[in-house]
Amino acid sequence: MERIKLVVVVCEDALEPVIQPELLAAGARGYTVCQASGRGNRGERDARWSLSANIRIEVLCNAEVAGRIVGTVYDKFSANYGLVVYAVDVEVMRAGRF
Amino acid sequence: MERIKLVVVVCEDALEPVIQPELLAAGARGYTVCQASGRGNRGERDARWSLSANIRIEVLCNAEVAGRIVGTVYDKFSANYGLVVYAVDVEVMRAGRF
Amino acid sequence: MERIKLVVVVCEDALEPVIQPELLAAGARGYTVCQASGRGNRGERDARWSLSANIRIEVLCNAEVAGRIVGTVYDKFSANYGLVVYAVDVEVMRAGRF
Amino acid sequence: MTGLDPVVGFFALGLAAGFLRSDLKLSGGLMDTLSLYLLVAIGLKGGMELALVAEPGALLLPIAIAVLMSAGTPLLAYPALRFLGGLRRPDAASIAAHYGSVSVVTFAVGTTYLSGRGIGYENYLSVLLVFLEFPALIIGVLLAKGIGQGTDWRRLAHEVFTGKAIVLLVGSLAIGWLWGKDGASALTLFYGDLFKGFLTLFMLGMGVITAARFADLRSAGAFLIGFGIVVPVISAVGGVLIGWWLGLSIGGATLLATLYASASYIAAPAAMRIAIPDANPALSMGASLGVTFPFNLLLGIPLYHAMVEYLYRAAG
Amino acid sequence: MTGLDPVVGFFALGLAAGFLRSDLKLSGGLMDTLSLYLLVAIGLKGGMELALVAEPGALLLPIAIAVLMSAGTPLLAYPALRFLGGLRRPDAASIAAHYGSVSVVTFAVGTTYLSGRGIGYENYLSVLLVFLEFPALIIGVLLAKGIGQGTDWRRLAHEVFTGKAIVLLVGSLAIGWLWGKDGASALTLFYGDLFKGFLTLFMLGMGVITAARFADLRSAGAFLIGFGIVVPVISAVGGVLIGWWLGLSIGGATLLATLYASASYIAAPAAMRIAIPDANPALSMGASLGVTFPFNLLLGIPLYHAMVEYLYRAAG
Amino acid sequence: MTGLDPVVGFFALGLAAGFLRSDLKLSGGLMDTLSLYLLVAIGLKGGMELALVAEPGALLLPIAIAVLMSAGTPLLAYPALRFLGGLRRPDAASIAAHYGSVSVVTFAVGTTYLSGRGIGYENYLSVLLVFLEFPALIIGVLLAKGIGQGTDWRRLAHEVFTGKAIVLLVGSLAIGWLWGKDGASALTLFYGDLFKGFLTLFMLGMGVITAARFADLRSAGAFLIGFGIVVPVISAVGGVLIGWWLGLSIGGATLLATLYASASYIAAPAAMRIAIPDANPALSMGASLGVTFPFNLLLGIPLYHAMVEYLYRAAG
Ligand SMILES: Nc1ncnc2c1ncn2[C@@H]1O[C@H](COP(=O)(O)O)[C@@H](O)[C@H]1O
Ligand SMILES: Nc1ncnc2c1ncn2[C@@H]1O[C@H](COP(=O)(O)O)[C@@H](O)[C@H]1O
Ligand SMILES: Nc1ncnc2c1ncn2[C@@H]1O[C@H](COP(=O)(O)O)[C@@H](O)[C@H]1O
Ligand code: NA
Ligand code: NA
Ligand code: NA
Repeated sequence: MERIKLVVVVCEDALEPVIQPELLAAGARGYTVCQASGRGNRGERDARWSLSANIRIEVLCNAEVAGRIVGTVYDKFSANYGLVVYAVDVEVMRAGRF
Repeated sequence: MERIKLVVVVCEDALEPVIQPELLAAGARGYTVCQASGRGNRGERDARWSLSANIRIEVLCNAEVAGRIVGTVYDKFSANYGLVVYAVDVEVMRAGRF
Repeated sequence: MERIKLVVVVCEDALEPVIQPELLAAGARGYTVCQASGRGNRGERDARWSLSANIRIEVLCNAEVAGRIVGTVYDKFSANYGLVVYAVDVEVMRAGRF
Repeated sequence: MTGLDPVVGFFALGLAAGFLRSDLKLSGGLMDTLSLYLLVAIGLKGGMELALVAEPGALLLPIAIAVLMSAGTPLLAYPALRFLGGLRRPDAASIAAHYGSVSVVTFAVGTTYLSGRGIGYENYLSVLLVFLEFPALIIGVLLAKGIGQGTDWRRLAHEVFTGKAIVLLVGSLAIGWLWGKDGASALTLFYGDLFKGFLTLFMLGMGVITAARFADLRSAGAFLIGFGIVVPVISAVGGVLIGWWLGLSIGGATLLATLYASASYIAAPAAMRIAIPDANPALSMGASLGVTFPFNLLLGIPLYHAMVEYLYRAAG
Repeated sequence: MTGLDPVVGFFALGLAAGFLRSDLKLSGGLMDTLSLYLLVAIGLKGGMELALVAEPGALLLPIAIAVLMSAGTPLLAYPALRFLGGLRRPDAASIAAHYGSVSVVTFAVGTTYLSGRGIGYENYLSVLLVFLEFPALIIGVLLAKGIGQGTDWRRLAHEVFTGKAIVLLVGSLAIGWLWGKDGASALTLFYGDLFKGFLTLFMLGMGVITAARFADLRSAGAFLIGFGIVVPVISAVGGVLIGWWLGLSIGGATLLATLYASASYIAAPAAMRIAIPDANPALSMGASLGVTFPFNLLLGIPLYHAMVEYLYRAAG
Repeated sequence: MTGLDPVVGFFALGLAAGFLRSDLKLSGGLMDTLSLYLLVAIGLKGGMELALVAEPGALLLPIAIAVLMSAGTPLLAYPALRFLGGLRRPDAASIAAHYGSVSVVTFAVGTTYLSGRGIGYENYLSVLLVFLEFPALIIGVLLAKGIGQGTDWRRLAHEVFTGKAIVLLVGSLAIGWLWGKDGASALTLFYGDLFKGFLTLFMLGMGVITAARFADLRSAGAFLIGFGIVVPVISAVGGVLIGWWLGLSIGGATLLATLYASASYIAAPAAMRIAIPDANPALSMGASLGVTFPFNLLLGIPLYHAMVEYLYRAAG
């Protein structure tokens, strides 16, 4: 098993079509998306309504891409959108494919 | 990037209105919730029916709050409810906001 | 708090009935499932349709079971199915139950 | 197949699919939508017909009596569970609350049963449905904890009175009443004529869910299985007598008996899960959904109808 | 309760449930399904009735005029927001876009209001609905950024013209038109007679969502609350006059006024969130959903109707 | 637009939305609900009309023959795929299974096409639908693996016979049969008159999904595109001849040809994904959903109808 990075982005559902090309442009080869609700500085987002729904995106990638994703996402979107990003070290088989 | 904690709670959907105030009281500034199903000691929870559905809550917070959340949630709910809690180290930008 | 492993499997929804017995056979005592969509080598899986939906399964288990799960899942399914598996170190209370 | 309604056939189909481990499942979202629809439809119907009643005030007394007497079910069930069944106090209290409250779908099947036979009933029974939902929940908590022993009564009252079943029933009853049959006539196609169709889908889903609850029955054991048949029948006898005493029609008394006999599996489980956390939900759900719900559908309703007919003929 | 339609009762019930913090909620999936249905039903109806019009070409001019004049709302709203309200440029532009666009559900309630009173209206107003949705969105972006200042106009055009509301309205309008009333007659039960029933469920959900948006009102403040009432009334006056000038019937002019007065809360928020990222969505949603939507339902539509009747009587 | 049914218009609208990359999407939950509804409605209708047949036993022979002959499609398709198309064995077997099985929605559109023209058909064709679903799935696995080569036949049998399509069709057929038209008459509004409305929504969603599958066509290549048109037409010829030989009416033979020509995209993909894991699902779905489904809707059904009319006129 080799160590790579998992980057998780939680953001407004409205960002979905904008953020996915961004991830690929930063070098991600894939991602996994779950629907979510939540609460943060901008109050409750209860997902009862598409404008109050969040998504949670996970990307497995190498450290370089991870750094680029965190940077881009943060710079481009965190001023105007509800958004949280974090990174974790994980172990995978065949790390080369990510 | 700075290190903080991610605490994940998987529990019965019925606990949702009870557990969220608990998290905020323990010092969490936000959380993200996904719908889930699962299996554990109490058998299968297939989410076909609100009483057999689970939720998966993630909280980004500092180590102190993390400890408090794990403790409270464990003490208050683990005796009577299906529940799993774990914590991971993660890296974020601007850790101060969590 | 004690250290154990969290294994995450993202795969096609169609695998759900096949993969769950596999996890239990490998020694898992439980798991948590979320619905997901995603993108990878096999293109976009947009979850609009059961055949293009993914699931995300998390299993808390000890290192030995984790190794077995990653191995089996990888060997049995990765050739024919869209699939991603990773493992993380996490902390839990009462690690013995997992 | 004149004895049963086709909606029961859909329940049986769902059961069969569950037992065969078919991949048939109705999503949680669909079941929620269907139960929303059923609650609104029942409330609206009650309200519209209430609007036709000359003196709604005259209904207060029979409703009050019927609600008061409904406390008989949990007060009877609790000692049986505790002392005959040997159950722990929280479990006995929670199960008693389930059986004291009512099942909206069993009520709906009851009305379908009656209208399939052309038997009328008093329209205010849907109003009664609303008031029968919650008293048992409060009795259950009292049985579990006694008075004043650290229960968060405010939270409980909130849970009970703002639960979605109560809000939808009361609200749509009010809408039906305020606008009456004329104002809301454009809704009778959707909420009236389609009712049975939507009910078939809900029953299909209930069948699948009930099949999954059969595993709980094992943990419930033989006592609870017997309990899930005997207590409804006894409660139904009470319902028949009270219906007769209140001067209800044959259909009305049958429905009142059905309500008394039915056990809640929507409002009660949700409220009890929070209010009596140390009660094991597998026991209450195994009994109410695994035994009593199918029993009432298949045998109970026709039996209660027969009881009413017998009494009314005997009493002249 | 002859003044209001029962669908408004369902909105009130949803509001009440929200304010009582009931656990009643309509899932996102259900709300999406209902809005899909409403859009298709409105488009189909417009298309089927368009098929009956002898010379559809003759409608081009009135439609073009009504669309052109609809630009009045955002161009009036923007300076008011910016200079009277002291709002930031992106916020003022985004809110102006919301008020310049239209609300499909307010339109639906308007048609329900009219048909409940037996008042007819020109069928091509559903066609108009389509063309009133998007110009304001483009005006909003122009107001926010000026021309050529780095806006991704291709993306915006794509967002606006392929948004699901436009696609469904235009597409089902075309289907209704191509097949006409006869070809599509098997659909009038589903999309026509059941319309009001589905609308009640949607209104219930809108009530719950609106209650949740009341918190946004606090951040919006008193100015926006006043704005959310005054601007729709002024826009409606414009709609009444243009309807009269175009020779619309009383029902038609009332609907045109309702469209001008309504503020978008589906197409506009989604488009503005991407096109003007630095606008605060709590302000626009608080005003359009928290103030204008309920105002139009409860008071606006009857008021606009009265205005039309007054003008038409006065003008002979 | 007399040639096509409006439901085809909704499919085209969905396709257009998909190709325009609109954000229109029907959630997975909605598509599941709609397909549940369609399966129950088709089953119920077949069952109710079966209840009117004097001697249901007499249907056994024609059903058996039609089912037996349906094995022609996969046995014809497999060598074509393998030797003309040069496909790998698992891919050829899986695609053959898809084409041997049937599409419930193509059948539904066929019945809509016929009833739009006032053409009757034998009611037991819905029964046939049930029996045409699964044999090809078993043939497909046999073609892929031979006999006894380590296939988990028990699991496969379970997959096939308890798949939700089969369970719902068989179950609702039984309900329709047991209760007959009278007993289930309260359901004909919901499952009969509304059928076409629900079908339009499903077709809209199918259009969106089909558009997304067009990318798969590229990986499928020219051979599979041709295959997806030629094989259905050949199978339809077989269906026409067998229908004629069995003495079916014009409508009945058209529907039988439509069934033979249709390719599964619900039951087969799910079963093949597990039973033949090394088959590439993009190939089978690209052909069945990307080519054959739209071909049958737009051209196939009218063509098969014309073929039947020609044969019946020629044969006197
Ligand atoms: N401390 C946190 N832990 C986990 N998720 C969070 C946290 N804070 C915010 N979020 C998620 O990020 C979304 C946007 O956050 P915010 O911009 O702070 O409102 C919220 O709706 C949550 O889903
Ligand atoms: N080993 C495990 N790994 C991941 N999730 C688990 C595990 N055990 C339990 N869970 C989750 O926690 C819920 C309650 O667990 P339990 O109380 O053991 O039935 C289950 O329904 C699962 O969703
Ligand atoms: N780099 C990645 N990061 C996160 N999830 C991924 C990644 N690659 C693939 N996946 C997930 O795994 C599924 C199957 O991947 P694949 O077989 O590469 O198409 C995708 O649909 C995604 O949900
Ligand atoms: Na009861
Ligand atoms: Na407007
Ligand atoms: Na076929």
